Amino acid sequence: MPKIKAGVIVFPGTNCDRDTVAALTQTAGCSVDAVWYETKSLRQYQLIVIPGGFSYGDYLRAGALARFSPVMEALQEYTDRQGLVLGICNGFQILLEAMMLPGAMQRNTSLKFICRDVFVRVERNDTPFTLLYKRGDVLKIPIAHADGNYYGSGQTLADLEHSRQVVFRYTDAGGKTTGQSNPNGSLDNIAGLCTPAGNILAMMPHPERAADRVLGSDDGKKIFLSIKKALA
Amino acid sequence: MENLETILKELNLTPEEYRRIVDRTGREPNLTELWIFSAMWSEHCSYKSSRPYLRRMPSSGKNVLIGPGENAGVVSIGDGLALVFKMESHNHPSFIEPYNGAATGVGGILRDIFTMGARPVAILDSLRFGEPDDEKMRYLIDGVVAGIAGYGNCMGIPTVGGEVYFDAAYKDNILVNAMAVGVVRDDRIFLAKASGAGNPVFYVGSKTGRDGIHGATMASASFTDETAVLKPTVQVGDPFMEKLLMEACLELMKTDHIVAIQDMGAAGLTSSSVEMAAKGGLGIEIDLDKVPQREEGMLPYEIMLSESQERMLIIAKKGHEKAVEAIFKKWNLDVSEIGKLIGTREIIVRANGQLQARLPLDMLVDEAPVYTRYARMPASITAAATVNAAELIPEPKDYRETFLSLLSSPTIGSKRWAFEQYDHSVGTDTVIKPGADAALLRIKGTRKGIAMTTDGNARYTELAPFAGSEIAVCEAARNIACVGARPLAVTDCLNFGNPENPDVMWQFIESINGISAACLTMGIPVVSGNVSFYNETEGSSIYPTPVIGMVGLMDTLEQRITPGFKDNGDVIVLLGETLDECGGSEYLKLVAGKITGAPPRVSPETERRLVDLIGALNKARLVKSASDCSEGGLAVTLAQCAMAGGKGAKINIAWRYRPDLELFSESQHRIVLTAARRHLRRIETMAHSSRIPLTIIGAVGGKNLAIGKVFSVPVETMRVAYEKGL
Amino acid sequence: MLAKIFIKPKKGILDPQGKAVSGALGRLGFGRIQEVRIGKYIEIKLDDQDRSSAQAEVRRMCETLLVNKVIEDFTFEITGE
Amino acid sequence: MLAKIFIKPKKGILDPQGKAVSGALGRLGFGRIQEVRIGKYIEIKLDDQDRSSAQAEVRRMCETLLVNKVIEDFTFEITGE
Ligand SMILES: Nc1ncnc2c1ncn2[C@@H]1O[C@H](COP(=O)(O)OP(=O)(O)O)[C@@H](O)[C@H]1O
Ligand SMILES: [Mg+2]
Repeated sequence: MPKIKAGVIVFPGTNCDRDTVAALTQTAGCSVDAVWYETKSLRQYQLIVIPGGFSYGDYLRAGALARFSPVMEALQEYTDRQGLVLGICNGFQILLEAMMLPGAMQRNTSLKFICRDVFVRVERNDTPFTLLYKRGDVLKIPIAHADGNYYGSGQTLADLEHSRQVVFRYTDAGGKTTGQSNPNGSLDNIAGLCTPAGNILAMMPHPERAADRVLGSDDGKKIFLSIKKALA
Repeated sequence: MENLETILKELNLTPEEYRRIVDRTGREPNLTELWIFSAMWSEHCSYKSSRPYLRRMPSSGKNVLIGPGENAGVVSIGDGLALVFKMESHNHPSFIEPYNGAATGVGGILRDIFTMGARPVAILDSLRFGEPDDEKMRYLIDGVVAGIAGYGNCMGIPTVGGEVYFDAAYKDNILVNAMAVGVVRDDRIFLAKASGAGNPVFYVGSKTGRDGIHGATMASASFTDETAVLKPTVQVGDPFMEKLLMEACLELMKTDHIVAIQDMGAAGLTSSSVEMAAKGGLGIEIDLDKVPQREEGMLPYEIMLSESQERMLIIAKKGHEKAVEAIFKKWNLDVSEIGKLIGTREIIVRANGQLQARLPLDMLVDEAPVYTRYARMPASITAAATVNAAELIPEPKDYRETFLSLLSSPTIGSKRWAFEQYDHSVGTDTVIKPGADAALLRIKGTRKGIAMTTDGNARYTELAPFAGSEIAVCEAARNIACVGARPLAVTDCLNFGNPENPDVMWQFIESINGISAACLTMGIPVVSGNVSFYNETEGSSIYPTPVIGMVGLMDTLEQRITPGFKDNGDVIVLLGETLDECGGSEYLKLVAGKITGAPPRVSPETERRLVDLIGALNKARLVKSASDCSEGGLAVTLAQCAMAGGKGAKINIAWRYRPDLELFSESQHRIVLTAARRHLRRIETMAHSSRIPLTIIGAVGGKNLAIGKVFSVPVETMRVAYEKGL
Repeated sequence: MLAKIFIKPKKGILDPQGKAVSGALGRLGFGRIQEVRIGKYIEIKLDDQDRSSAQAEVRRMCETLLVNKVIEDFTFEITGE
Repeated sequence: MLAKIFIKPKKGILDPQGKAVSGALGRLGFGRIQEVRIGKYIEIKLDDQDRSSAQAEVRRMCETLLVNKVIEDFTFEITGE
């Protein structure tokens, strides 16, 4: 099977690019390029990942400044052709600012940066990113963010529900969505969203940090393996 | 010059120092020159009170590639790789503006690491606050922790460890020490030593503003009410800028375009240019008009002394200018050729087409004053040593309550409230996260692990600076050993009061002697460090607070040990001996509100045997969990192991002392380990031949930590107390 | 000229920071507070130009970059100095 | 009554956020920008009271909690509504 050609976008201030490249290479055997934010075409890739970090220092609002980079036009063109995009953490924030997904991120209700393992429940396994999971699987994956408190208007939330766009929800270890298990105040415990067509997945937890047992969990590994299977 | 006296006072130069300048140069210096002297001869840059003593610390060893004197120390870890690490203080700035003071402290220590060509892989923070019970202290605590998080998280470098102590001694002078560790290929290490007269000097990074103009002099002065006047100079950190600067520098250092590089830290452009040229036996000429400036109308001395953050000075090779510029432009950074190296050992500064300063470098560096300060043992030392701590402690009526309050005391309680604000998993290398005895990182591409910790219980150093400092080294080594690594090398940050005070000077010398003695005995070199004097307010000093940062190595990650209890039925063993030692303990403070008595006895030789023993047991795969005893003693360690493993234990101790004194004693050189029962005999034999006392104290199992008939507490109840937060 | 831009959380949206500050003010003994909302204040120094073109320009800045209309509202004014 | 508080970075103090936004606006083609400074905008709804006592109260709030006077300056106004 030929290697998947993946691109990991590097904005000024992105800082999970190397971690993401390593995880893609090691888990799914991808051939990965770090793609500079000034790149104008993404046609050669089967998968684009917008990794975590602090693009442009998170200044003004997380993701707000990255949105206007040249690569974002290329990304639009790439997704118009149904290319696969995975946005992680800052990647999620950028996709929201770029209005490729609805809603916005607010500051965590604790007003603090939070780095810890959380549990998320898989709500859908019919996306290219989750097909190796079972619905209802509970994954232990770390989060690390200050602005992960998802907000969408009542209408937006209803639409998301209607088009089954919620892919991950924060839960407790047993898979129950409780207030306590919601680390940041996200509405409806939303931790990950996809587009109605399912080709873009954005998530706050960091699967690349949960792709190797030695780091405490490899529950995120199947995201990369699912992509591999979907593209096979 | 008018008002010479006032100016000298403002610049923190003594009349004698001024006379020396005039005698040696044969003329009166102008104001710019005087500022340069003030910076270079400040305690912070010249180490004028400490230099002779620092040399006493052992700094060589077979793994040491670069010892003290460079931006950071470097030790080899094999596979063609080396660790670069150092610790530094940012105490005064953090008291004035906690968020930015702490943030720029992290920024500064990270620059020290990547300046040498290493990619930083970890940050640790060692903090001392006053008691967390008033608004002002809360504000400082919140700001400092958020500042460390703000900078490190944005840089994408995990903050994996550290410590936090609370004591009224730091009420008006908090301590913020940050340590950073980087990894570098051992044939790609960059130094701050200039070479090649005629080579161009580049300035890169942020523009220069009037930030922290008094920085180096401020770090060398005590707090008084006048400190308020210095306020407008606070530095604001820009971690985004530093991230770009780091990536650009690391990219540059893969090429062959430069000969030397140095970050602009304390005393900014002055110390970086002077030090680089002096190290190379050359001189330097700079034109301030070419320095990128953020504000208009800056005076030459302001540009020379500015401590704006996120700036580097680079000596490039002649002919490679375009290539250097191209890399920084790619990263959108200011880059400007501001001068060149010259063959004569002097610094020449021009601005507005005019000569502003011309001074011999030897004078600024090698001939900086050195003071042998008067030292005298404070009377309080002997007084405290004669106090019998046990007599101050009534036996608890309710052991369980006493134990739970100890577990929830701010100094012992979980530091989750801090370390969860730090991104400790970025980098995907953090194998043992904050919460264990030491942090452990993997090094991708190898099977190796590197362990790191910071330690320094200053109550002990306050009561007995020599022994207290030995304890700090021993505890650090023990923490490294408890995760399965062997100690490799030390960095330190020596936080003390005013060295012109003989009591403080005595504490300082004793402390250095203690560190030296322990490091010598244990064969652990000190490869970098930092001195922070003048930590006093209105004449009252902090505790003498030497902080030890230690790194360790393990050959394969499979050797890692964690503190949590593993399997029901495993036997719990105490290595080391418990004496009735509650002097300077957390327990004494809790029940009697006093910091007195003699600190626990310490023997680096015993520690060495203990550390070796753990290493040997681990190599023989006999250890299931390990954790050392420190603040709060055996009871607290057992609680931590139980909580970490989610398992209780049944403990039976044949009491030698009153149970509370034995449970909460802070005797040194002790480790609680668990093992499968069938390995007990081998463990006993090995401990015996290492001459380490061993006691079987119980077994893993149940939902409670049950200590004989003394108390029994559910693990979940302990967790609630321990995780209470501030 | 100088543009002063005032951004605040949209009505009806929970403002975690405002809520925290309101609580803190209460604890400090400030008793008469009904609500606190925290947003951004941005000053932009512009080259001098015709006021109505400046106005249009600043509005565009807000709508494209400075404000996230999902959660924020804004107003601005332009002063001579 | 409503207090509107405007907080901005002190003159001479680095404003990394303002700098980054100014760069971004430039890249977006907004050409006439000299400088951007970013601070906070706070609205506080207060119980009705005598204006001068409200004024004193809001100033105290700024000085004790809302403003970090080491690096920030502030102004405020109080309106009826
Ligand atoms: N300021 C801090 N930053 C990060 N981690 C911290 C901090 N303070 C404490 N920790 C972590 O909490 C754990 C317990 O710390 P401490 O009680 O000082 O350990 P020990 O007594 O074993 O030295 C350690 O893993 C330590 O690294
Ligand atoms: Mg320990």
